[in-house]
Amino acid sequence: MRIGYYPGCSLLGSSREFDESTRAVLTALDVELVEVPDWNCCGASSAHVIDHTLSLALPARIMALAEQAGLTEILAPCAACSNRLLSAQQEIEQHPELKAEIARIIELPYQGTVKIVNILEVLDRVTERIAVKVTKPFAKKVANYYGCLLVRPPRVVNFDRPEDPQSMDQMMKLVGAESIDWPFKTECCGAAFSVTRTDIVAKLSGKLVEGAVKRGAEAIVVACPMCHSNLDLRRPEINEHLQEEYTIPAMFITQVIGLAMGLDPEKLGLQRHMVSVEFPVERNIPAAAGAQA
Amino acid sequence: MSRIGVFTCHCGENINATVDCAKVAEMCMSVPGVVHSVDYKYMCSDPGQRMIQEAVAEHKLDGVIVAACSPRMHEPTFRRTVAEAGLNPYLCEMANLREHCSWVHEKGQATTQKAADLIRVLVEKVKRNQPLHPIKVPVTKTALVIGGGIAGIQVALDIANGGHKVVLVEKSPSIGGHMSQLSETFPTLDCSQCILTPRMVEAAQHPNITLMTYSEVAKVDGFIGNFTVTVRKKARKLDEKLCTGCGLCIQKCPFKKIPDEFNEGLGTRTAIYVPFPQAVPNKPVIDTLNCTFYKTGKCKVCEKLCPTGAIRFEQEDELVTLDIGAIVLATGFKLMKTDAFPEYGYGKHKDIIDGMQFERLASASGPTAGVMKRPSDGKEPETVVFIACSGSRDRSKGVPYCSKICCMYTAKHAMLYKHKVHHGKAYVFYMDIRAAGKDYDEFVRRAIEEDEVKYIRGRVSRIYEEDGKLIVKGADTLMGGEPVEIKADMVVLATAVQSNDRSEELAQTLHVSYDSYGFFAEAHPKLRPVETNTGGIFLAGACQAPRDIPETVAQASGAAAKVVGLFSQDELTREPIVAVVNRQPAPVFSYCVGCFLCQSACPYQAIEQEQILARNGEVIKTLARINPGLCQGCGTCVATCRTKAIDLQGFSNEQIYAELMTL
Amino acid sequence: MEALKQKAKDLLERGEVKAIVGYTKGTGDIRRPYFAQRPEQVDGLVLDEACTQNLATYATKHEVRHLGKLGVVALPVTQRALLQLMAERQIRDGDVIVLVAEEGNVEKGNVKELASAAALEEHLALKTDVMDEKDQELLAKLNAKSREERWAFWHRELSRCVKCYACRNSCPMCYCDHCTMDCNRPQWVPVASHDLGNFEYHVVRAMHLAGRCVECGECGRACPVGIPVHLLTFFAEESVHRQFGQRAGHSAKLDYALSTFRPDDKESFIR
Amino acid sequence: MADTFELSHEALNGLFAALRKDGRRVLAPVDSDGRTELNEVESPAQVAKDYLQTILSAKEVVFPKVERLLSYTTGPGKVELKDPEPKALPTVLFGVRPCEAAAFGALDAVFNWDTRDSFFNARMAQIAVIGLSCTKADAACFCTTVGGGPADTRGSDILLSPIEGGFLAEVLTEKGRSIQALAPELFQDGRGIDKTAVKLDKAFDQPALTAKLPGMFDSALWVDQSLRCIGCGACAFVCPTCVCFDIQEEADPKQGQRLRCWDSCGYRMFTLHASGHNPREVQSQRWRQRIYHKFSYYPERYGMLGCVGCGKCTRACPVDMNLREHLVETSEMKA
Amino acid sequence: MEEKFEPKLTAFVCNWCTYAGADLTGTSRIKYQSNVRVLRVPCTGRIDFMLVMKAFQKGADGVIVSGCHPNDCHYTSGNYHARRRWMVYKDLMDFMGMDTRRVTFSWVSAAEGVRWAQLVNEVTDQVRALGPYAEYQQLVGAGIE
Repeated sequence: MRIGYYPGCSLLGSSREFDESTRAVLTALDVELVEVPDWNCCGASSAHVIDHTLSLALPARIMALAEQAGLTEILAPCAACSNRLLSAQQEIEQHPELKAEIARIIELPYQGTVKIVNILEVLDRVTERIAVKVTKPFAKKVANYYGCLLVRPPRVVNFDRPEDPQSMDQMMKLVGAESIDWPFKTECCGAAFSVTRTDIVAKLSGKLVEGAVKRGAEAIVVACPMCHSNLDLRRPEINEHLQEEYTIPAMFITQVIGLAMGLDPEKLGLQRHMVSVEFPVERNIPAAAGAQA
Repeated sequence: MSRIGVFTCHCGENINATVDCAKVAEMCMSVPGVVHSVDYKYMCSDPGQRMIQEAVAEHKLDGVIVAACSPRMHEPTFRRTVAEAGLNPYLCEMANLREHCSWVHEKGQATTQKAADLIRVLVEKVKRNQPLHPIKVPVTKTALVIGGGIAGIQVALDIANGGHKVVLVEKSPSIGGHMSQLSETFPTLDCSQCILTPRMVEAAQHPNITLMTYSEVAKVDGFIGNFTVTVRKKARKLDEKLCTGCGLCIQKCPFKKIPDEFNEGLGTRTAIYVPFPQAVPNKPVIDTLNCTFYKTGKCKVCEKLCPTGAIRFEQEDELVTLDIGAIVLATGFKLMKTDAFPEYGYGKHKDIIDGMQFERLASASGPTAGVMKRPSDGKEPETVVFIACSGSRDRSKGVPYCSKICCMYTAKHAMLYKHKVHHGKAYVFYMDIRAAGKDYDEFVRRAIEEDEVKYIRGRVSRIYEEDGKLIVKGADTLMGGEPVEIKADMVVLATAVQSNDRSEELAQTLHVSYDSYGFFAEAHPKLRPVETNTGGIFLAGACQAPRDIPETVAQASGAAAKVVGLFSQDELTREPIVAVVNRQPAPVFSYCVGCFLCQSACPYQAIEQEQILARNGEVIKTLARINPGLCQGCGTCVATCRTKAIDLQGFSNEQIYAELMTL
Repeated sequence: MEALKQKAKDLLERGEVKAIVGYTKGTGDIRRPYFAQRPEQVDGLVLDEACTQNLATYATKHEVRHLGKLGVVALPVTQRALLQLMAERQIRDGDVIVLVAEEGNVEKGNVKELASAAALEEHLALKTDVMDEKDQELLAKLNAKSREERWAFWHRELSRCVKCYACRNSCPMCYCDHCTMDCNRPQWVPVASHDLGNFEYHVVRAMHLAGRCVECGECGRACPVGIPVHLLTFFAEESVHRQFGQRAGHSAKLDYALSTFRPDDKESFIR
Repeated sequence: MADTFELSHEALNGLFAALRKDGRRVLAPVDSDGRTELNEVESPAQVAKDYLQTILSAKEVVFPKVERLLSYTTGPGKVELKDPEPKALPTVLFGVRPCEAAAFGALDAVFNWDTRDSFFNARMAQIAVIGLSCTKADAACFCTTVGGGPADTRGSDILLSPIEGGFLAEVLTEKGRSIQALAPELFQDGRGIDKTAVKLDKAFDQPALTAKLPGMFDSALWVDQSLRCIGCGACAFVCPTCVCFDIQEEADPKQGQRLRCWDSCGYRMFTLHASGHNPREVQSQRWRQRIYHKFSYYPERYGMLGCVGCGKCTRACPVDMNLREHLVETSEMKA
Repeated sequence: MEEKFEPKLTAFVCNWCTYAGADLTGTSRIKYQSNVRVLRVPCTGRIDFMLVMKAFQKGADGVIVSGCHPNDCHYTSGNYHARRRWMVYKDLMDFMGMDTRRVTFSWVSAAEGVRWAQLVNEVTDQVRALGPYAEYQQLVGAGIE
């Protein structure tokens, strides 16, 4: 399978491990990723609040480039990116008069024919391949955290159940993990406040971490860079706020699958996490092994 | 040569403003066949109508065209007018100059021309109009009421008291419906059963009412005044005549663990059971799905114990055919279940219940005898959250409409709870409070002010369990969207009112139309709210739309009045707009070749066989014949007939063809 | 051949039928309808590849019906037509005895006698009805044309029609005593065979055969001026089959697509 | 006695040109997708090669299948009549077979036996017939039996008979001579050349048949013969002598027109009375009518036959009602 | 100078839905173009395909056929039968080379006054753009000597 790939800024910076694990896992599953040539920022967090046309032009350029490169689909692992691309595509589709205008701005022909897919959709197509490749089942209790942008707003993403999504849970089942029943699947983590208002992040993400631990989760699985930063990068603030020492790791779904498929943790970028992901390397940490018993 | 009169109405300025009525009248004079053409300010006024009548006499008119408003508005008026002048009413047609011309086009030559065209076309039609005579059909003065809730009971009583026979069909073993499940009723807080049960008994004992409980309508044929209805009497597995309702069988039934429908699953019942103590008739049924005998072939305890030997294990469903003159639909509603809400945990939390379940908890006859105990552990709930509009006014749940009764019963629930648990805390999340109705708003105020129910304007985004509590997360939009989080012991969802199960199916059986939510459609939203578009079939209660008890009862009486009105005549007269199969001289007899391809096209099964017999009795030809009683005049058969043997009176081939040729 | 003659002879001798409707040698190589009413007349019967006419037409012709019960030598299309006629109550089950030659070839196969609708249905169930390839091509060719070309084609072809009604009268399904064409109050279709009259006539014919046409092509063969009128009814029938899945002439139970419906009938053009 | 000339193939080209130059349209049998029909042509090259006959007969030129007799418009209280001059163009019918040429006589007999039909006559006056002798015949032909022949001159203004290198042209009438006069140089002296045509034996004794028909009215023969007849009008419409027509009014509240349309005695409706009674209730009566009309009533009223033995009806019939064969059969019956 | 072409539209509408809908357009005082002439029939089931043919014969440049939405038929199923009839008829029209763009089938309910106005305007503009249906008029009067 050959598919367009749009990493976006996070996957080059704060969430390199998402990029690494995605590439690692998909390559292992014979999915060829073709990076969109000369891609640009999708405008995610800020563009749409500053300049509406810009917020359409930025994603449009990315899609136009993909079209030029003869791609029919773009995988945007970052939930914010895929959400932006989708919203822009749909708005332009609904207002044909915009098309010409946008094309003029981006100085590229724009059809709007490329399909935007998120990481779960791509993984879902190769479940059989994953199934056969699982060598070290990820026998852990996990809390699947979808966050907001992956499944909402339904009218834009039109993916999974907005209130109680299941796609991750199924994927986890596939790799041998047990998804705990917790109500925070789509609760807010504080997202874009990651930098500006860490106190809010601490409060909101705190609930998630606390909830996950209380319900016996051993890992929080995410599919969005921002969720991840808040749950991982902001863990000190969280623990500070809760007066606790929560060590439960936050992992990208691609990393979990990668581990289950027996890929090298390094290649999956596990070492980059703030909250260390220790349990998988059982052999050399008996303590951790005991911890699971 | 025809002698047609054309009467152009100004309708004040409504028509004259954009159409030059005088000009139109003048233009019409030159249409062949028109011998008289005038315009006047208000044709429908007395002088206007008199003008027409005088013209009919003076000019010996054999056709009249009133060019005014929509025929759907005034056709009956003017047909009456000409009839009084001695002209057959069906020789009068209306040209729709107002709705279809003056109101929708700009003033000008084109519009005036169109007005004239509309009339010219009708002139050619009227030239070919035939005098028609109303069709008389007998009326069977027995009503069928489907549904034994308060709506059905009320309809039945009113019709019965009007002196006509009624058959009341109820699918469950007892009449009473949802109202019998309620604890108290708003806005008076009087006990529901106390006011309902007397009515149930009255209905049961009324000489004019035949109860058919545990029965369903299987088939409906015929038409207004002359329906043939087949009712399936489900086997109670018991001889109702012998059963005294002593209840011994119920006490002794070994299998007691069946979730009790009447208590909304909060209690249990036995395999042989009556839904509730005050059931009417108070005769049990055997639930064959759960009865030990039907599962294992052994037991029969009830049979052994029954003092009158009334149990009949071998009893089968029975089909009863009834001759019915009018049908009233009173099949009620159902509540959306709590499992429709992922964000509220798919109904997996025992303590998240719906309104009807709360009614049972609060009811003295309920599983807790009216004591407030939460389902999960029977503890008294300290904090209860009520969520209004659960599913209602929410497109994502597919129910955009307002369920109407929730605001009121939620207030009632909160109140009842506070009355039972004085120290308890009651919260209500709402969107708007819709308390329009006599003493309704006062009632809600009382809940808020006297019973100190905390009303929070906002939606609940999520409910989850934590440390044995239900965490209710919402927002208070009157406090700037401040997030609210309540640790509750029980949550009551005022879930949406939905059309009852299988109502579409029933609608199709009866040929009545229904909306996209399965509620039966009234003939006119304002002016014919208790009638359906199918003659002789009426509506009462929540099967048409969400309703509360007072409205339901009022509508029920309305429907009853319609039925009694219909029954007040021995014959009812129907529009002669029906299809007919032509007859021709022998040896053809009719253009009909008897292929009967039209038969399946008729929505009313109105097409029968007719045989042409020779003197010696042998069949010369078999033709189609249309039963004028059944035919509703849609004309589908006419378009289907290859030989043009069928024609539709009032919209005949010749008429429509002539109209076309004029265009 | 002998088998057929023998069977026919028996039926006549036993008085089971009053006449056998079959084929006999006609002008040149053509075969023409033949009516054997006396046992000795069966010698005139012929059945070979040259026999094409759909004899079901005679099952509803008054003069023929008056002979009494008929035995009909039936090609597959004739069999279908007879079933459809039963569905449309023009002949009663048992009114005709159907004689079919296995594989249409009497020389090797023997002759089957089908006395009931059920037997006929069963026999037909074995056959998959394939429209003559030539006609399939013609239809495909026309469909491939542009709308304007189709208009030009039919306008030209139909303008040659002389309204002799050979197509109608030769059609087994055109049994109406009083055809739409004969209606004069109102005069739905002009009697005159001018362009309008011709065009309307053929539209009516096609519409009236939609869902009823057994695709024997008799109308096309009958046309003296050689207009491929059968393509119209074929198309209409195929349109019905494509859209509603129903087919004429497969059952003696009426299943007429245009007086039945499914609430979920799929169309794409109604706004 | 007609003058006979020789007309070469090239000369024929010249003749066509001359005719068109003279403002006459030339109608001739042409082949349109295997169907031989009468159409306007510019040169002999367009004329169908060795055709037997056209499907329809030449009668449609003088008696069209639909002909406007009058038209009118209605206004308030008045009707304006307009009787259209039949737009009869000067026309030369080329390649008409002798049988069809002869048929014009039968048409004329009907259209002029009592009231003179101005429409027919106007068209008749405009046509000239260049006949073409038959070099072949088929199983339907029986012209010789009904007083005609493959090289019969009746009805032709000029009759051409194929000979080596061209035609032998017999100029028979004034109209013929006026054509010749357009290009006399093309007509070479042809005296002494004898014309060749197909030989066709008589099929039955026509006078005898005509004589016995009146006595056969109730014969069962008609029933037997017509059992397979499906009652369409193909035979009548292709027939060069059938003249039955129907008058149709096509009108709406504003205008109308009156049309003369071909009709056929083969139709059930042809004789259906408003009462429902039908003097020719069954097909055998209609079939009998057709034969009697041509072989009994025609001779009786006009002293000529109503059939020219062209065999068109037989070729057109969907159920192979072979007129010749049935006539033979009839004449063999003992009265 | 030749005047600008105004299309002639004939509409066959059922009494209970579309006719009532058109009434509503009136009562709501919504304006639309005046080219259309409405013929009222009880039900779309009544509309013989020949009526459409006749409309074209009489020079209609466009035809509208409209009735109750599926499920809403006053006669419960007339419109379903009509729908099937149109499905075949439209197919055949196209096969015979008639211009199917000139027939508009639609469902307009008694509540859709606005929709009726839109429909009429759309169709009027569309047919105006298509120009007169001269092609079909070729048939009228042709083939008469």
